[in-house]
Amino acid sequence: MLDLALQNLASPIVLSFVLGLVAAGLRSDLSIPEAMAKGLSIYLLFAIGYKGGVEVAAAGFDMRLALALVVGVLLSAVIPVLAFFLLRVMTRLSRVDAAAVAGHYGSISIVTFVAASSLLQSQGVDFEGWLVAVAAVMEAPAIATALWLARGRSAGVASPGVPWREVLLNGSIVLLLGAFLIGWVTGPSGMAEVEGFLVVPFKGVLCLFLLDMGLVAGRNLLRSRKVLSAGPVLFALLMPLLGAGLGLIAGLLLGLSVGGVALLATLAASASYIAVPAAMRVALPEADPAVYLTLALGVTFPFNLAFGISIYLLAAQTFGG
Amino acid sequence: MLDLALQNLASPIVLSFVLGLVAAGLRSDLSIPEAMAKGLSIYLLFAIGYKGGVEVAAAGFDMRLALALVVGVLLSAVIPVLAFFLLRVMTRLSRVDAAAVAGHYGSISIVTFVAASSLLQSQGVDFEGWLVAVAAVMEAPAIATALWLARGRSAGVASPGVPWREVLLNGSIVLLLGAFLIGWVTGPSGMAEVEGFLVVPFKGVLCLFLLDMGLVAGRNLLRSRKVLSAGPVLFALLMPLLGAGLGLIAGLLLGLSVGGVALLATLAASASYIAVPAAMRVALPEADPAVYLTLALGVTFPFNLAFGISIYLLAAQTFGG
Amino acid sequence: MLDLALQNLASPIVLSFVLGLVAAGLRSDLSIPEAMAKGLSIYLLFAIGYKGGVEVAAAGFDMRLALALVVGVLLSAVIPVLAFFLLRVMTRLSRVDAAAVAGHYGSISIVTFVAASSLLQSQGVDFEGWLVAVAAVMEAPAIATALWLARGRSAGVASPGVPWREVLLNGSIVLLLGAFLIGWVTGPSGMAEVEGFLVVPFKGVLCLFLLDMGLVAGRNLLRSRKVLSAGPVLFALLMPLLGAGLGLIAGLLLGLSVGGVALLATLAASASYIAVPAAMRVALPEADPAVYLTLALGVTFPFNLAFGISIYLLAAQTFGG
Amino acid sequence: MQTHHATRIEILIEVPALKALSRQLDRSGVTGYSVLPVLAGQGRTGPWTREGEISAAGGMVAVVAVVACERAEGVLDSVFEVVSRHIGLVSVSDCRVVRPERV
Amino acid sequence: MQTHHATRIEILIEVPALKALSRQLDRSGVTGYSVLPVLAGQGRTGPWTREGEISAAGGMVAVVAVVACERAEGVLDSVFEVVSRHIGLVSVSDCRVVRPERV
Amino acid sequence: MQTHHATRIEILIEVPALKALSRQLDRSGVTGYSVLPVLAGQGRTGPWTREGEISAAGGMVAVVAVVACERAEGVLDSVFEVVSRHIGLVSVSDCRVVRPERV
Ligand SMILES: Nc1ncnc2c1ncn2[C@@H]1O[C@H](COP(=O)(O)O)[C@@H](O)[C@H]1O
Ligand SMILES: Nc1ncnc2c1ncn2[C@@H]1O[C@H](COP(=O)(O)O)[C@@H](O)[C@H]1O
Ligand SMILES: Nc1ncnc2c1ncn2[C@@H]1O[C@H](COP(=O)(O)O)[C@@H](O)[C@H]1O
Ligand code: NA
Ligand code: NA
Ligand code: NA
Repeated sequence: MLDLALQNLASPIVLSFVLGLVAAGLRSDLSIPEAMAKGLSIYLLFAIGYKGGVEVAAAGFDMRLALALVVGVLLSAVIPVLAFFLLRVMTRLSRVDAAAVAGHYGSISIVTFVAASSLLQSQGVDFEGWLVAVAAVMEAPAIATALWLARGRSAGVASPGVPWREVLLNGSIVLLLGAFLIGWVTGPSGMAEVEGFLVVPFKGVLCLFLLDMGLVAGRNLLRSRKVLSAGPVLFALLMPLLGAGLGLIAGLLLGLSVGGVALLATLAASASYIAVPAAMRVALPEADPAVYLTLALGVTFPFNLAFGISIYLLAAQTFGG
Repeated sequence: MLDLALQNLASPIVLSFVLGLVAAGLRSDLSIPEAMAKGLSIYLLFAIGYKGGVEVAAAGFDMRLALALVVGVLLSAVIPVLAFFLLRVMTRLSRVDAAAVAGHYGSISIVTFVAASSLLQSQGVDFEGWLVAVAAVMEAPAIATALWLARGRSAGVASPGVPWREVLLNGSIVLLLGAFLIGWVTGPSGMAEVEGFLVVPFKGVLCLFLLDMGLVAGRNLLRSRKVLSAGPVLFALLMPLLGAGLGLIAGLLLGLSVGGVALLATLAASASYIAVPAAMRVALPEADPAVYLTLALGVTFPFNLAFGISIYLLAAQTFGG
Repeated sequence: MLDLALQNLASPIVLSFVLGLVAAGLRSDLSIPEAMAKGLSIYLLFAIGYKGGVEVAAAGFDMRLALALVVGVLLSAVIPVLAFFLLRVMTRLSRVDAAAVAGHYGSISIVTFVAASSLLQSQGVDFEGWLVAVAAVMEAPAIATALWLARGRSAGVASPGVPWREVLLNGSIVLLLGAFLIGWVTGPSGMAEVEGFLVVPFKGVLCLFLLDMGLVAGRNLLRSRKVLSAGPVLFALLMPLLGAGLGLIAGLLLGLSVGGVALLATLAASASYIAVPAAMRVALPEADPAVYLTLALGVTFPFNLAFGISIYLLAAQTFGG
Repeated sequence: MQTHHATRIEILIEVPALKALSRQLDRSGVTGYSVLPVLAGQGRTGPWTREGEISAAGGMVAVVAVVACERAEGVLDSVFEVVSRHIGLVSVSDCRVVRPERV
Repeated sequence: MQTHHATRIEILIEVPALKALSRQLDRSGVTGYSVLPVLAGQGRTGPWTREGEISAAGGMVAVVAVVACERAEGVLDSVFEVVSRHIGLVSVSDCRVVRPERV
Repeated sequence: MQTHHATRIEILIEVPALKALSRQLDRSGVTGYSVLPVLAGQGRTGPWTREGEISAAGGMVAVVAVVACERAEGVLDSVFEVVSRHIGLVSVSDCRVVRPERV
């Protein structure tokens, strides 16, 4: 256990994130240009989607994929309800703020997913390649739940036209699913052509991206220090464990491999900091971004990266396999 | 035949373009930052130029290169005349619009060239590496012809000082020829040092670039739907075949290899969407960019990518070799 | 000697710089987007720092590292004094301008360092990996000396609050040292995970970066032609040789390997064009950037790249080993 | 050169609300507008910067529309419907344009 | 703080015409100008965006020049020679500057 | 829609001086400001461009602050302390804002 956690903590990926955090904490002017940060994230989404598709092509279609997609949608839609009640009990956040935060925890963080698959790989644990498609469908349903939770019984909050098209067709979902399909169609022979780009440099690119995430998370924490009280922070450490529990159970019921269970737990445990914040600014502008961004990106993401993914793997190994 | 076309259509390169088109069609907000798109194009130009130069260094200087440069300039200068007359017959475009469109078809699309060389490579067909230098010299002459065509007999269109220096020394020409010379000077031993960057990830980078081109072309088509009538679209499908015919004949006369003939046909068939549009905005601001950009980028480029290059290769194999 | 110099001149790295210079000289519109240039520089700093750290992990800690850090700080602090007196004798620059220029020569150019290590590598000459940490600590001390020199005896120049925190924690220092530490902690096994990104494409990325530096240096020279008189230019050619001499002596006293001596000489010989100019604009806004940027980037950098590093290696081979 | 009076409306607005604002402007009858990037800022909710941002949730843009004076009032009303729910600052100033048919 | 009257000229122009405009401004006797990027826009020819663009044919920039009032007329005439053939919008407004020698 | 008078301060300043200017603005009591990128420019010290730049030494930004009229004078004085030592241009113009509490 300690061994696994330490090995994960000493990986270049986690240390790059720490470097970003430290640089931000020291108020260094180190920064990654926005276009580069976006470029890195496009690369990661394309590569991870493509690899998932190639694995499906190699392993043959698996009926559990269809089932897992449904389960993913359900997890994403249900987790916010749990999160919302926890938040109402543990914190003094307003209904709208609590709903917005809850939405983030139903959705997923693809980088957490990638870091977990990296860990699995370095531990020699196999997993179902198509889980990346499950990740994609888990991005959006939580948003609907969040809006429903925010409305409450009262009509206090106007229900603006939520741009569902924008939410469902947001860039990261389209890219992930699109690359997945391309990988599926082209299969291992297509992979042979592009692996010099999508596989060879992958981990190193991930390091630079995590450096940037560390910088952004660190600056965010500095700015939002005052907003954070113990209640929300505790929630942001507890919620991923609860989410992971649900994901674990779902994974076991689906009959996934040990690695697959760990990854589904990771998805359920992770919180969105790209798609959901943007949707919340449009649909729930009353909610305070300082709260939800800081919890998702500043607390839960580092927790999952540093400790969570090791815990979820151990749990999967204990209960699964 | 069908086999080759299908194989080409199912390549990660073509599918990435299709993903971009589809994402744009669905009005997804997926987009590539401008700096990244430009960065990818700089990488591709540098890599393709460099590889061409290295091949010349490896194969030894070939007198046909000098001849092919002259032929390339002629093709670029003459094709617009053919295109112009076709446009005047097939469409109702004004003289100025027709001239501007014609200029695009004399010039070339380096990505089409790269996609064709990719196809040749995956089919195990060799070609002359120095054709990339021919591609570079084919960029600009068509612009002169287009301006001459636009002026017509009347003096209706003022002849502004065309910035020839800017046209001849535009970034993509300088980069392509410069990298070609560097590759030539450093040769295979230089290549050994840089191939981890210029060769290993090349095809994957090309996929991301084509994803961007699909997005740009798709958005362009959406915007310009109304501008497009059947005449211009038919022209944009017919013209590449005619251009390819001229390129094929030129390649056979030059005694190029089968792959070389296919590539020269591809160059002649392809239409510019980078250098020529910029030159036209300066020299012929009266011409409508919606027309020429849509035809070159939205119709001819996808046609060449999906079908054209397979056809030109088959034609080269039939008549050449 | 001539052999080594020629081999260096014909490397893809140097030729890419020349291509940039030529393109700028011809006033081509070739340009690298700012975000891409910054991205390339972040990549290079991260990769070079990481590699240095991995080498320390592999070779074991070396007490000379601690000593070399001290020597590096001293060199950086002392060289500006020498440069300042030379400038006052050789040129008519004002005290403030001379002090600002002097500061640049105490600090270092990491790309010159990288180009020199590339040359060593291609010549099969080993060096101490931790010299990259010495490079990092040599960035800032020269700035303090420059400000002290600028103040002079008179109180003519107000002494504004120098932002030491900003200077010491500037992005490139933090990134270089941070990556060095990460490399050290993760060691060769971490390197195995990321070398597909940090090692495989390294030299090619360096070429693109030098293309950009050639463009920037060339445009700078064009703009500043009139500012440059013989005195400052002579200084910018002489000073690197003197600096290299000091670095060489320091390296020999430290008992470095031949490659290490050559690299320390290169660091001492190189002039900053990133960290110091930014600091000077804040702390000595009266100094003319056209003078110091042109000398550091337009004269000394190309000189070191084309000739200097070969000379320093030969000197190290003659006096060391 | 003859110039004509017009009104310059400048709207600082967060990126996620840009689409809604664009739709509103298109409806409000302006002939055109331009979107300029904003790198960083400081406001009552503290400082922010675009650097390194991967989410579109943060960040602002400046939307500039030059409109005929008589239409300005209507455009402002229309814009305000969107802006009121979002972080944003609307400022208006007088200007003169060379080609009145373009505003 | 004492301020001095000046004129602020803002020119929205397509990127390919920027070189010609710069040359014209240099000749027209302005002491300086700044070029700001424009991300996206909407006009009579429809919407456009800079995202993903590989060609320099599309896209606009905003050129801002603060000039002494007495020179404004001449600069405008001069600018219009270039702009008239191109997509572009020229707007002019009054402002005050702190250092009159800089405009 | 009711609007209220305010003052728009636009400061063109080189990037290395931006931090000092921000600190000064924070102290001067403005409620907010926005930083816009500048791509290129031309001035008495010649032309410059941001393209390919790796150093932060070059390059300028435009800082825009909309402030209440009565505070403008104080902000200007305060800004000038920083700008005076640096390349920069400060221009001021009148505008109207929709939400006076935001300036
Ligand atoms: N008075 C102002 N002048 C210019 N920009 C402002 C002003 N107030 C707010 N902003 C911009 O709007 C953003 C959000 O403002 P706020 O909601 O006050 O935090 C700030 O970060 C600035 O970019
Ligand atoms: N009234 C306006 N205000 C601000 N920007 C405009 C205006 N009209 C046009 N533009 C800009 O100029 C571009 C071209 O305009 P147009 O030629 O009308 O299509 C638009 O896409 C906008 O970026
Ligand atoms: N009158 C002006 N209008 C707009 N921008 C200016 C003006 N004067 C100077 N600038 C900007 O400030 C930079 C430095 O100006 P200078 O110190 O005169 O070389 C220029 O390159 C422009 O970007
Ligand atoms: Na989740
Ligand atoms: Na052609
Ligand atoms: Na030095």
